[in-house]
Amino acid sequence: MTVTDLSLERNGRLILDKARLSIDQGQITAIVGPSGAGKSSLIHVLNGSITPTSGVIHATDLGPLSSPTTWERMRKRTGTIFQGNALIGRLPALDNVLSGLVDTRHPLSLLPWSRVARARAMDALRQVDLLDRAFERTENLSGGEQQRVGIARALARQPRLLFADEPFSALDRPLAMRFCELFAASTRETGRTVVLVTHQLDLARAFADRVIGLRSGRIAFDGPTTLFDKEAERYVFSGNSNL
Amino acid sequence: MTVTDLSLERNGRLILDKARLSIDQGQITAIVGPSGAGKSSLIHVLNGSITPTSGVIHATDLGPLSSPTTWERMRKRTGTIFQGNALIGRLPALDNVLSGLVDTRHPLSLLPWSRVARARAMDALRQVDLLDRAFERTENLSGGEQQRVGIARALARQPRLLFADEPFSALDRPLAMRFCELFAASTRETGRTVVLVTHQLDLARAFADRVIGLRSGRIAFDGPTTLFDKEAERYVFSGNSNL
Amino acid sequence: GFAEERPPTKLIVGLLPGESAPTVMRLNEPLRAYLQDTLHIPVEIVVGANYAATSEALRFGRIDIAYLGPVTYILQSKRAPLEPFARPSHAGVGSTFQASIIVPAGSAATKLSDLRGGEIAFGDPASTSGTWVPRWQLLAEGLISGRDYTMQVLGAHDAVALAVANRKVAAGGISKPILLRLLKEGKIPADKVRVLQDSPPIPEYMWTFRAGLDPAFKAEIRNAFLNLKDAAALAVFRAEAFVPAKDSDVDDVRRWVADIQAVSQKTAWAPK
Amino acid sequence: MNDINPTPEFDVIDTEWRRREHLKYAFTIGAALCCATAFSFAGGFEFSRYEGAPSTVLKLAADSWPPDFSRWREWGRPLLETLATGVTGTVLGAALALPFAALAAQNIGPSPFIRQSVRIFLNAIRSLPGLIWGVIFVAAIGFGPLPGAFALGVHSTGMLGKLFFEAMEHVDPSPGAALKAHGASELAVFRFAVLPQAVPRLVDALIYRFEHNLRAATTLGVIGAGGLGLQIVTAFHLFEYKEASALIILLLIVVTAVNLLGARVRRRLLAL
Amino acid sequence: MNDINPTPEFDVIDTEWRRREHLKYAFTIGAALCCATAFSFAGGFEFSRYEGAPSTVLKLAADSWPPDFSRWREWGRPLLETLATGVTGTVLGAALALPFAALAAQNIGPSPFIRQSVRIFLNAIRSLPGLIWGVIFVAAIGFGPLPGAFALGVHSTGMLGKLFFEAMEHVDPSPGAALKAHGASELAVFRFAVLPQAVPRLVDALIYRFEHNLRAATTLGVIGAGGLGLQIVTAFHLFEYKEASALIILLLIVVTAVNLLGARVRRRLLAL
Ligand SMILES: Nc1ncnc2c1ncn2[C@@H]1O[C@H](COP(=O)(O)OP(=O)(O)OP(=O)(O)O)[C@@H](O)[C@H]1O
Ligand SMILES: Nc1ncnc2c1ncn2[C@@H]1O[C@H](COP(=O)(O)OP(=O)(O)OP(=O)(O)O)[C@@H](O)[C@H]1O
Ligand SMILES: [Mg+2]
Ligand SMILES: [Mg+2]
Repeated sequence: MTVTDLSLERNGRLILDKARLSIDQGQITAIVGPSGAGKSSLIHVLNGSITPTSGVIHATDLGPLSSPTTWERMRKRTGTIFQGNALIGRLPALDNVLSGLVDTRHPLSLLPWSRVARARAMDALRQVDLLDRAFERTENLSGGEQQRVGIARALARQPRLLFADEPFSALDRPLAMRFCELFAASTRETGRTVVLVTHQLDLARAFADRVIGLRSGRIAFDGPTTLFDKEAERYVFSGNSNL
Repeated sequence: MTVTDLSLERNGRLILDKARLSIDQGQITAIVGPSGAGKSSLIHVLNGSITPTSGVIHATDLGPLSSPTTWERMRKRTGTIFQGNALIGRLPALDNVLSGLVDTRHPLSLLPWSRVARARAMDALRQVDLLDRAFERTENLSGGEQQRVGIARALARQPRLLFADEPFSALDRPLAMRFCELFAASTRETGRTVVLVTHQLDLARAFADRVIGLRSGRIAFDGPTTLFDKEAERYVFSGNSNL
Repeated sequence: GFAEERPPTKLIVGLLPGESAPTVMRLNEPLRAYLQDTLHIPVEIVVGANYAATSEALRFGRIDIAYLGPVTYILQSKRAPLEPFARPSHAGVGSTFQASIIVPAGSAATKLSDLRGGEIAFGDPASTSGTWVPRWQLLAEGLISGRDYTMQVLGAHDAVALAVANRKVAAGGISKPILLRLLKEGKIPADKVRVLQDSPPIPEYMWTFRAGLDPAFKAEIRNAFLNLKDAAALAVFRAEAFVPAKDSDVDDVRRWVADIQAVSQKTAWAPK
Repeated sequence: MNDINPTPEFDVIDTEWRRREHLKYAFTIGAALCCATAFSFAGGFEFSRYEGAPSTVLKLAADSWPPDFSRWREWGRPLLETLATGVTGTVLGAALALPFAALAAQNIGPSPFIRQSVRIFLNAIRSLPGLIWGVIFVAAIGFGPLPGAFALGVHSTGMLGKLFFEAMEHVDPSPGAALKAHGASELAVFRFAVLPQAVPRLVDALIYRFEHNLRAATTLGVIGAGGLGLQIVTAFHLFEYKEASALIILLLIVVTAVNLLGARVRRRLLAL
Repeated sequence: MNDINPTPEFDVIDTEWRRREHLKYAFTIGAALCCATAFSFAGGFEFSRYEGAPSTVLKLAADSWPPDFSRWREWGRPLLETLATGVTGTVLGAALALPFAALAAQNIGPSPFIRQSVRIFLNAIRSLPGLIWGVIFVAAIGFGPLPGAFALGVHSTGMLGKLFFEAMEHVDPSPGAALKAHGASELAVFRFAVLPQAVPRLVDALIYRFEHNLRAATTLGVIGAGGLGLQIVTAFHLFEYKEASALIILLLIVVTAVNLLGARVRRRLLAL
């Protein structure tokens, strides 16, 4: 996946400024940067939630993502963990996870979810240790538990490309480690591509193959993790983007 | 502030189980524990948002918080940073910060916010680097920016007792450090008491005077930070509380 | 307690519309101008399409005089000391009008008793010619609502005419002047409905004082109406003149209402 | 507070803050003036009109007391008719309103053109008063609860359509965006993200409208749709206030029961 | 999927899942049966009734075409009256509804007893049909737009009270909890957390009700409250369908304008 000259403006603010980056298949790419740098916006552009003001996104085997059909094929294979979770609070956790599989059924079908979908959703909930809370209203779960429901929704899709926007921000360290290892295993075993936005630089250093540093909407660093040293870090995080 | 035999049940789940702890004035107390352990619930009980099923909360100079009047006096001096922010998305950031000062004005007054309140709110926004976004709709801000608005709302109160529930989960490391230092300075200079819930154990170790470890609603560790070693950490986080 | 005895500074006249309200006001402009000239005080006409509103406004003194149908007057005069003082008199028939029971043109009915077992449509439940008189006509032939026919209350004369013309009911009760107007204006095709039976003459609507008006002022108003010669003002009421009216003028109607009530305690509306 | 060091930036923000505050006050005052103008045009400031108003209301209330339940046996069927009319009308309305609302909501509708057309269409069917829908359906399919149900159904489509699309527009967009990013079609976003979030409000609107329709039978009863409404209007037109108040209490009980039942259904079934 | 190893726990959850699914289906079927019963009781399955219905509707539509705007000069004042009545009624209703709603909402009201009492009170004033409120106010303060405005105001209080408290109950509780933890009183939570969140929906309800009130003048026109409503109903009763359709188009334009204006006010001023 390569992106050229991506710019994004929202409400008159320039949020991404001619970003140019590429994401390697079967690898973990970490996106880091100060708060408000535009990381979430970049993820939203990459997964097709927001149309950029300018710039082209090129998928390795689909070519430029310009038409609705190429986007549709792209979306089929991606899963996203959203910052802020984007869950429906009044629905049970299981239903929120199932909703990640919505592209597998006809939107008007009155049949219940298929066995396969149910099994996948339950398996995803099991992976995030929440199988016993499957029928709890999502809004009754703790912050970290809700985040894990969001993770489960993306995992249930068994995506070839996984976008994860601060997926561990509300999780304790052992859990975060476990998920990082899970991601790493899936890249190794199934060739999954993972794009991980995180403020936990040690995790990024430990698990990512490549680091992209964003600063005020511009790419401030792009290279293999080994090159992302203290100095690069200081450069990316120097000065708050808002000031 | 001391708490004895605090139990909390919600929707038939036992969430806090006879917790007994004390919080020292003028110190930073870190509360740590696995996701779903009951940390946020504890904060909600301590700041009076939830009435516990049983147990007594005792404030150092107010005595047992049993009557509405003692609670009211207690609340006057506390500020809370909520996990999940609890902001009103459609209001400007500044209004959300001002709402932290709502106990300083009559609820039916048609007058605008006082100069003092405005100055305090702006100062708080400045402290979180968001003064230039004062009139942005809060829902248009990035995850970390929203979290900082939540921090500013609590800071604007200049509270003697500050509850902070994962206040840095969406912030980058330098910002988190800055806030930790800010908290530490305020405890030193104004004798502020800080109760910090966090998953970032290194921050807890670096800044907290005391660590309380929660595990499945029970106190699994309570002692000075120096005693919270790797083994204590392993004990608190051993096994997910849900399984 | 309307013991107010001083002459009012303004006369408010209440009317029910046979046309749209501004039309009623425009048509009655000659009457209003005449009253204003004669009484030397401002006169205002208000139009309410609802019997209850107009007569309650009269009862509580929000209007000074109103043009009330016999049944409305009978019901309201039980609760407030109203005083009728004038009613229109028509060429040939005097101070009366008629109701009709109409059937669809193709109906096999030739007399009222043929309507037994059918659905019959009526107008407003408080209407003299749209409900009470036709019901009495049927009663006179031994037909009792709820037992011998089903009452359909449609709320307005035009709805009754339309329902009959469209064969939605076996028959309908309607004010004869309104039926004639609808036919004349082609609103209801003349070949769609047939009059089965006209009612006996019904005492005309009455101009009625509210309670508590100053007697001298009442006399002035009464005289103004009785001396009205203005053709344009009278034409609206299809009248030659206004003649004096008194409470006993509607005794016939009182008897009819009582007859209906006597048999209909169980089977239909029975005012107490 | 002496502990705050104002920076020059503070002044800029404070000025902007005051500008916004002034704008709000100006808007409030402007709106208040509009309202006062309307009120004065309606004659609300002619205080002499209020003289005697409280005593009139008290008198009318006294006339309605105690409620007269003596004819309760005859209310069973009208009550059932009202319920049947209300349920049918509401269900028809809701069933039609749901797809229209989906087309009209900003966050799901397929195109601005379709959205605006559907909104105007909904406005148009709302603009025809329920009474006129009633007359149309009576003309088309005859009397009884059915035309009433259809009239309510059509009118409810317009109303519920609006309430529904507003409820849909107010949902949190992020779960829908998440589904979309996962390849869900517009329709799937509607069904699996918008609808589940909107459902509590849709049920609120539905119960609200059901209640409204039960009471709307009051208006429709008059045009031949029957039900409790006809009873109330008839009692009222014949000045049988004691009986009217009894009927209204019955209606109140039904409405309250519907609300309680609705609240229970919401709690029980939607919590699943 | 062959990549999933079911654990015994899966079966437990799957069973529970199926139980819940069955419950939903059962509820849906039960509700559908209820509706079908009501529909059949209303006579909706007597298909013979629909014969000729389309042609009747078409005939009526044809009769209403083209709309006849020839009397537009006379509509200026009724239109103004309608607007004045609608604005006044809505504002009165909203001003009264707001405090009642605050008392009735589950998440702010002071006590369950007060909450339930206020709800029953709101139900009660809704249960009196608008028409009857109209008659009461005509009796109390005479004819004209003012009684109409008051009747709408009282009725709107009941309606808006319900819509308002529902909107208030649906807000996100967390900002309110935050204020409360910071020592805010119930009242302050209401003003600074509930109200700001509910405002877009309150405005929706207000516009909805304003629109409703503009049209409700149709009903109230009948009791002499004037306005466009009386024009429409009388035109309709006089079979002047072409004029009625012109008036309805006028009303549609006004209603659409109100909605557009409302949407703009919402976007502009509430975005501040
Ligand atoms: N209203 C509720 N009903 C039922 N269970 C609840 C409710 N609120 C919280 N819980 C449960 O109580 C437990 C503790 O929740 P709490 O939010 O205190 O956890 P936490 O320690 O803050 O976790 P995290 O680190 O994930 O935020 C969780 O398992 C949660 O699911
Ligand atoms: N709809 C919007 N209108 C205006 N500004 C926006 C909007 N959405 C985002 N922004 C701004 O764009 C910038 C980047 O936002 P984004 O959410 O991408 O940041 P981020 O890097 O994810 O930050 P964080 O680490 O805090 O989540 C922020 O300054 C934010 O305020
Ligand atoms: Mg972000
Ligand atoms: Mg928590």
